[in-house]
Amino acid sequence: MSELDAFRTEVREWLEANCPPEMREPVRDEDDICWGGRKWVFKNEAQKQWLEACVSKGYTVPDWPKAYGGAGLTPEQTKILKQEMKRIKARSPLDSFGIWMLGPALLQFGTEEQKVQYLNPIARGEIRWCQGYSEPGSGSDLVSLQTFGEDKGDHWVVNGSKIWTSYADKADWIFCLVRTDKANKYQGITFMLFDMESPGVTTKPILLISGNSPFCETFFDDVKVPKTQYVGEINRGWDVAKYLLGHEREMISGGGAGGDMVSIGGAFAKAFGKNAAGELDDPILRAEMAAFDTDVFAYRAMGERFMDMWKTGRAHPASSNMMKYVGTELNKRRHELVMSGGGSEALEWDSEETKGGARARGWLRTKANSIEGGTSEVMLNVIAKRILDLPGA
Amino acid sequence: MSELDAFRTEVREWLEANCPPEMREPVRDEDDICWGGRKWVFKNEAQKQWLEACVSKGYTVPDWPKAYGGAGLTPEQTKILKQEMKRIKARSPLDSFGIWMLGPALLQFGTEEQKVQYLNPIARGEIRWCQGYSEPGSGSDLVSLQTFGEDKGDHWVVNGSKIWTSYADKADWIFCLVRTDKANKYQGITFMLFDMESPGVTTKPILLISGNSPFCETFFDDVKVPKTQYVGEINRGWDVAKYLLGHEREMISGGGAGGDMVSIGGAFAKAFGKNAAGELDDPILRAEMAAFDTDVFAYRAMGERFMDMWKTGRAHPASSNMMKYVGTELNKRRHELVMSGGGSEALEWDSEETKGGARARGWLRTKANSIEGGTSEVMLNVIAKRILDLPGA
Amino acid sequence: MPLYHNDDQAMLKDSIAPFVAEQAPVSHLRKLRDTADATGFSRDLWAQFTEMGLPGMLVPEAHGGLGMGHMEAGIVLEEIGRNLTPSPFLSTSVGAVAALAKAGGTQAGRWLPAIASGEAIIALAIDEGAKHRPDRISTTATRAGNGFRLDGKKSFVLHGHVADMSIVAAKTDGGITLFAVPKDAKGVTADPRRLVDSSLASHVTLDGVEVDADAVIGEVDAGGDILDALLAATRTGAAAEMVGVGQGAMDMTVTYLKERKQFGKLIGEFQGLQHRAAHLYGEMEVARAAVMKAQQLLDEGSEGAKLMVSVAKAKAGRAANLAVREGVQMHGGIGMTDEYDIGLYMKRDRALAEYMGDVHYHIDQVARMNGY
Amino acid sequence: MPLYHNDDQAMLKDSIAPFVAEQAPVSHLRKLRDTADATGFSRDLWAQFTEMGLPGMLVPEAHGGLGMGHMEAGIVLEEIGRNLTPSPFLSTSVGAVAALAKAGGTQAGRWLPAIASGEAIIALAIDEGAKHRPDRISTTATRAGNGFRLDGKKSFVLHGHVADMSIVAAKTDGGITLFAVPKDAKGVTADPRRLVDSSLASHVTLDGVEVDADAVIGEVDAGGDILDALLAATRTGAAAEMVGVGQGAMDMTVTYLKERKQFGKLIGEFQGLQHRAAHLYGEMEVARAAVMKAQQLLDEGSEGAKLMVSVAKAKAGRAANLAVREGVQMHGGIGMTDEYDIGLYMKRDRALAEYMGDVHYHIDQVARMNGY
Repeated sequence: MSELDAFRTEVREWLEANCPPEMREPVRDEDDICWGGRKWVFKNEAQKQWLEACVSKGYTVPDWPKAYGGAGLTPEQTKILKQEMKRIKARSPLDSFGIWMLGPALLQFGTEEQKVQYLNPIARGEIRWCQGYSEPGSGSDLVSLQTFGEDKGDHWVVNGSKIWTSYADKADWIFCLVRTDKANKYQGITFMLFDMESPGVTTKPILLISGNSPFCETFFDDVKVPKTQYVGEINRGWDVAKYLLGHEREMISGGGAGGDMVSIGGAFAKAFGKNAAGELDDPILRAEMAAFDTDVFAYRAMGERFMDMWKTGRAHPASSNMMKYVGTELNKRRHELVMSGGGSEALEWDSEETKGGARARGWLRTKANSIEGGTSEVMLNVIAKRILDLPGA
Repeated sequence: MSELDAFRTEVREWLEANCPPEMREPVRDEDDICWGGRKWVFKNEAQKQWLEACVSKGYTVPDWPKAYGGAGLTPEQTKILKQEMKRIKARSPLDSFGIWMLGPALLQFGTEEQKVQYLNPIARGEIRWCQGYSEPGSGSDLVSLQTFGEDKGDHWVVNGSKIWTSYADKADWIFCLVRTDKANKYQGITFMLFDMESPGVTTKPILLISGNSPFCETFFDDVKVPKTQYVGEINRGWDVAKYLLGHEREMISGGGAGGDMVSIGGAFAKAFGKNAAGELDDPILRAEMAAFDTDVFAYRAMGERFMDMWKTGRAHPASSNMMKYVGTELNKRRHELVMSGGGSEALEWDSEETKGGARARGWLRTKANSIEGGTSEVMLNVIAKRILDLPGA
Repeated sequence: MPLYHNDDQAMLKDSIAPFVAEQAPVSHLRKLRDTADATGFSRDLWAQFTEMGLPGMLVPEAHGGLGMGHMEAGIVLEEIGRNLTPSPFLSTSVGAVAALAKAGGTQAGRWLPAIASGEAIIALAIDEGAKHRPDRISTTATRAGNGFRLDGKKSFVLHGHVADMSIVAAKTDGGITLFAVPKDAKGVTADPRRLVDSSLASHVTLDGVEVDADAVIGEVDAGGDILDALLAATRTGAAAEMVGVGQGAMDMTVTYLKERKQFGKLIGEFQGLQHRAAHLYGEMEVARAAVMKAQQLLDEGSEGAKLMVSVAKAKAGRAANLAVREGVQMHGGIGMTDEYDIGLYMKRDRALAEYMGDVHYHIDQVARMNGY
Repeated sequence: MPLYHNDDQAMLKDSIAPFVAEQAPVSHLRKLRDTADATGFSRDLWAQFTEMGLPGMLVPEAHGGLGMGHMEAGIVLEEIGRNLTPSPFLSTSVGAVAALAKAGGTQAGRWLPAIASGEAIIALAIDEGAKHRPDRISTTATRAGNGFRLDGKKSFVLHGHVADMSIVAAKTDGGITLFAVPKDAKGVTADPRRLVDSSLASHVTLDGVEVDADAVIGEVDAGGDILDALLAATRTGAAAEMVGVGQGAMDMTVTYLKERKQFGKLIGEFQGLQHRAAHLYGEMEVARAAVMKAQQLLDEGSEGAKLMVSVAKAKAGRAANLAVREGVQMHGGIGMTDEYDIGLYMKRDRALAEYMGDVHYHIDQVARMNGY
């Protein structure tokens, strides 16, 4: 254990020296997140410094090999780094679909050449990626996708459209599922990579009920993609996609696992005041908040258990679906309670006091949790089939 | 209105004169219910007096025609009679599957001869009926029943078995669904009537988790049934059964409609004591009881609305399924709360103080509510198909 | 009275439903929203309401209204809910009318005819904090000169910035007193906020507002009963509107289930969704019955009305919340887009659920009224 | 420590699971029940437990036990739950051991070895009314002669009528004190009641019971912490047992879904049931993780254990309740018969849910521990 202790000390000192104080403030909104990319404009000097410091140590992707821009840390070391960052409330130096999604896919399915070529710019925050999976007609039935790449010898010509491409209007490259064999539903899809500045690519933001537009519709009109730019095998992109969907779920659901045990009732107790018995002074809401806290604290334990088991190969492959289902349903419930706790003030949509309706917009945003990355209904189908082995599921 | 007012006065006076004081006490348990029948032994003189008084006025079945043993009351008059009985907390003079189920079927499908022959003894509590629908292999899929009546010219010879026949061991006659055409699933069932003392009929009580045995398995071994003893048409018994299922649901669900607005929280407040704010001193249980009371009071309103609409032909024919679903699920929830309210005392199974575990047994009994008379799942299927018109439902 | 619409009420519904659907469908709300309308509703539409006599539905005939009941007002409110129509109907024609009619006297004589003729918009200044706590009013009315001086802050005052008069609940020496505070009263500032459902509700500040003695609605210190009447009417009305919102969301969703295909099937064929839709149908029916019962008891002046009003507001809140949540979820991704209407139902539902006491408040009231 | 069973724990599970399933399956409970067994468990089975060292799992090695932790005890309890095995393991080997080990001293020296050797059955006399309210103990212990005189009534005392010693919580001048009251103490009457799950729990009356000064477990007036240790251990153990009950019910039900046909299909093919089964699976997994976390924190002696224990008891209560309710419903009519085991799971679950604080109690504790 003393080696790990030494590592902890080293990390702690490094963080102390390199994490600017501004980067230890809680993230207030979307603007405080560093996404990187060719078009990135740092919000302030501290954000830049913090990213550069982490890049230099490989700490944007600490468990990736050094050759790909990581720090080559063991799982134990990675955990320590995360604990220490959490301890000083350090912000994430870099958020990125490249790190969360494409990276793991390349590490699993990529050639050595691809890993070197694509992973390093991801680790350095130089290239920002977006994901092209869903299509207007597909939805939960992802594999019914129609975007087609016509084989032209050394390249494909891609036509079609994608929907729910997160930040496609801000991304540099896209990883994208494209049908390359119309005769074969599952084994007729290729996992392609291409530059969003390729001729024929256009994007159109989608206005959401929250008033924000983090997603786009993305259109491909005769987009030329060299036949070197794919992951895995041609026509076997579905394998990569499935792997990544599991990863995405792990991410979405695991998100809560390391979080603080913040009590929603505790957070609102001050606003409501307490009665003589020290109880939050809205008895029914208190009961609902307490029931919710109970569920969340239990879920956090499951998050920890899930991560522990996942990392050591003990988890059922489909258990990420269960995590995603339970976690997203809980998060929706949380925000219903936050709105109730906030009362009429939380209804305000653009007032200064409410930071432009932050609570209302956040509440509406959570409604997508149980839709994106596989709907709750699909998660339940998967659990029924793959874990419970129910017939015909 | 004055005619109805006069009727109310008349009823009130009659009840005052004819309903014995013992029959105005709340029903404590099964033993206080009068079921009638050939084997019936009155529990006391008051029970006998009360039944006889009601029979003489036709008040066991007030809305049936006088020729069949009823009082020939209009719906308005029937309502007034019920209100007045409720006012003095009069017990039901006679509970009977003949009144609730066979009667309505005969009124709808029976010949004049059958009505006279069967309804009068029902109204007078002379013949106790049981119902033979479910079979061990059928369950929710009622129409898959296998009990077979072989055509022998002037009679059938019935072989097979029924399950969940309520009080079959105490009943005099059975109304029973029997397959008479194996080639035709829906149009191959006949709604037969026969004496439980017919040779070849045996019954075996089913011990339930509540420790009680209100149901039996009933076996038919070459039972001879004259070809006059059926309702509706031969091979068209399914029409009668469907009609009756609707009626049964109406009964099961409508049961709560006329009940008092008894608050579960109010009933337990004394046992728990109250805090300084006057709240039942178990805050989370209080919240659940209050949420339940809210749902129940709302449901009672629906019960009233449903009955008002049903009687005037305004209700959707499938709305009794919805009433049954909501009502039985609520009743199960109520008994979960009753058990929580009763704490460890309510767990006692045979102690004197708990009247032989009345609460625990009652709680377990309610679990059948959402199974008998059509499961909750079947109810939801029917609502989806017949009310919401969803495809393939 | 049977618990369904009688022939007159059914006729009323038959005329109101197409009227609102044609004149003020969801696109009407979108237009007001997208043009950043500063009134909070369309005065043209209100004029049309007036032509039909709607603003004065509950106003006694003696004051120029139609003398109808809450059951009738509920018919209008359900259609307002179903179409998400922005309208001062609930505060002006239901809440304010209930208070003024109960109180009688000068203010009733002055405002009821003006409401009936469509000339007056009335706001209800009851809440003070972010949650509805009408039993804890801290706005004060102190005797000053010939009348009173009002000081305090009010919140969630729908139409407060445009109302011709606001009904203000204030503490007086011996109880609660309601005041009719006219638009131009000195010391009143209304700071309108755009809410999630695009409606406008004001934070109202009363800073030494001087009103005459006859501004009192009813009697001094005896405002409790009048406030109760106002609250019962407004809550029941909000519940009726929520039934409309929930029903609109449910109908839209059931229709979608019959159109959208996934995995080669209409999604309405999946039993998982069928059962949830059927469950929702049951909840909505229960809510509808509870609301009608509350309306009926209010119209009868029954003792039991207060309990049933809380039941109705809570149950309608639960059922409509389920309807909009299931609606968005069953619509999937497109349900999250501003382009589709289902999200607008979710927003309106949230605002109505909070208005005049949320689910938690009213469930708590049910417990209290039952002695626990 | 990772939150899964390590190799030693997995080995323990691999030996315990078949042992309990073979020696004490549900038929074992049925036999005790149908023969109206008056002990409440099988002493033969307890002897077999003893051969495996189970009664002393948590007893420190110095006192002749195995010195294991709550995670290990939980493995045994889960199997006890899955097989509905009647056993004094929870009260004796978990609750009593936790209290005695925490207290140390004379009583620990006397009883811990006896527990480890399988000789002593211990009962926990905490509750007084029908609900668990350990903060409102009214049983009194007053100084008398060399020791104390105990007066009061206790309820829901599992194994109280056969226990060699009962741990009694009583009020003393300066706080709570725990006493070891031996079986034969004068003035103690245990009135055993058959519960819904066929277990026997006593109403215990303490009528001027005189005990020596050394009957005190730990120190006088300082029983609060020891009681807390007892409660934390017993609650966590009951939660682990409920996970077993819920899991057993769920497994049985999922198997049934794959066997029973209706409408020409296996009922497990119906998506309505699939989704509910999958939801139940998630709830059970969450409950399991919460219980393991509570066990881990207790074993670590962590400050956060108390909160997690309440979370675990409440969550296991909710999940197992869902499992048995769905179990009976999905079994349909046969689920209601005594012949099928699923109903027995419902009964055991109810008793465990109530024991040492029900869902409502522990959710309330979660709120209190979080300051609201």
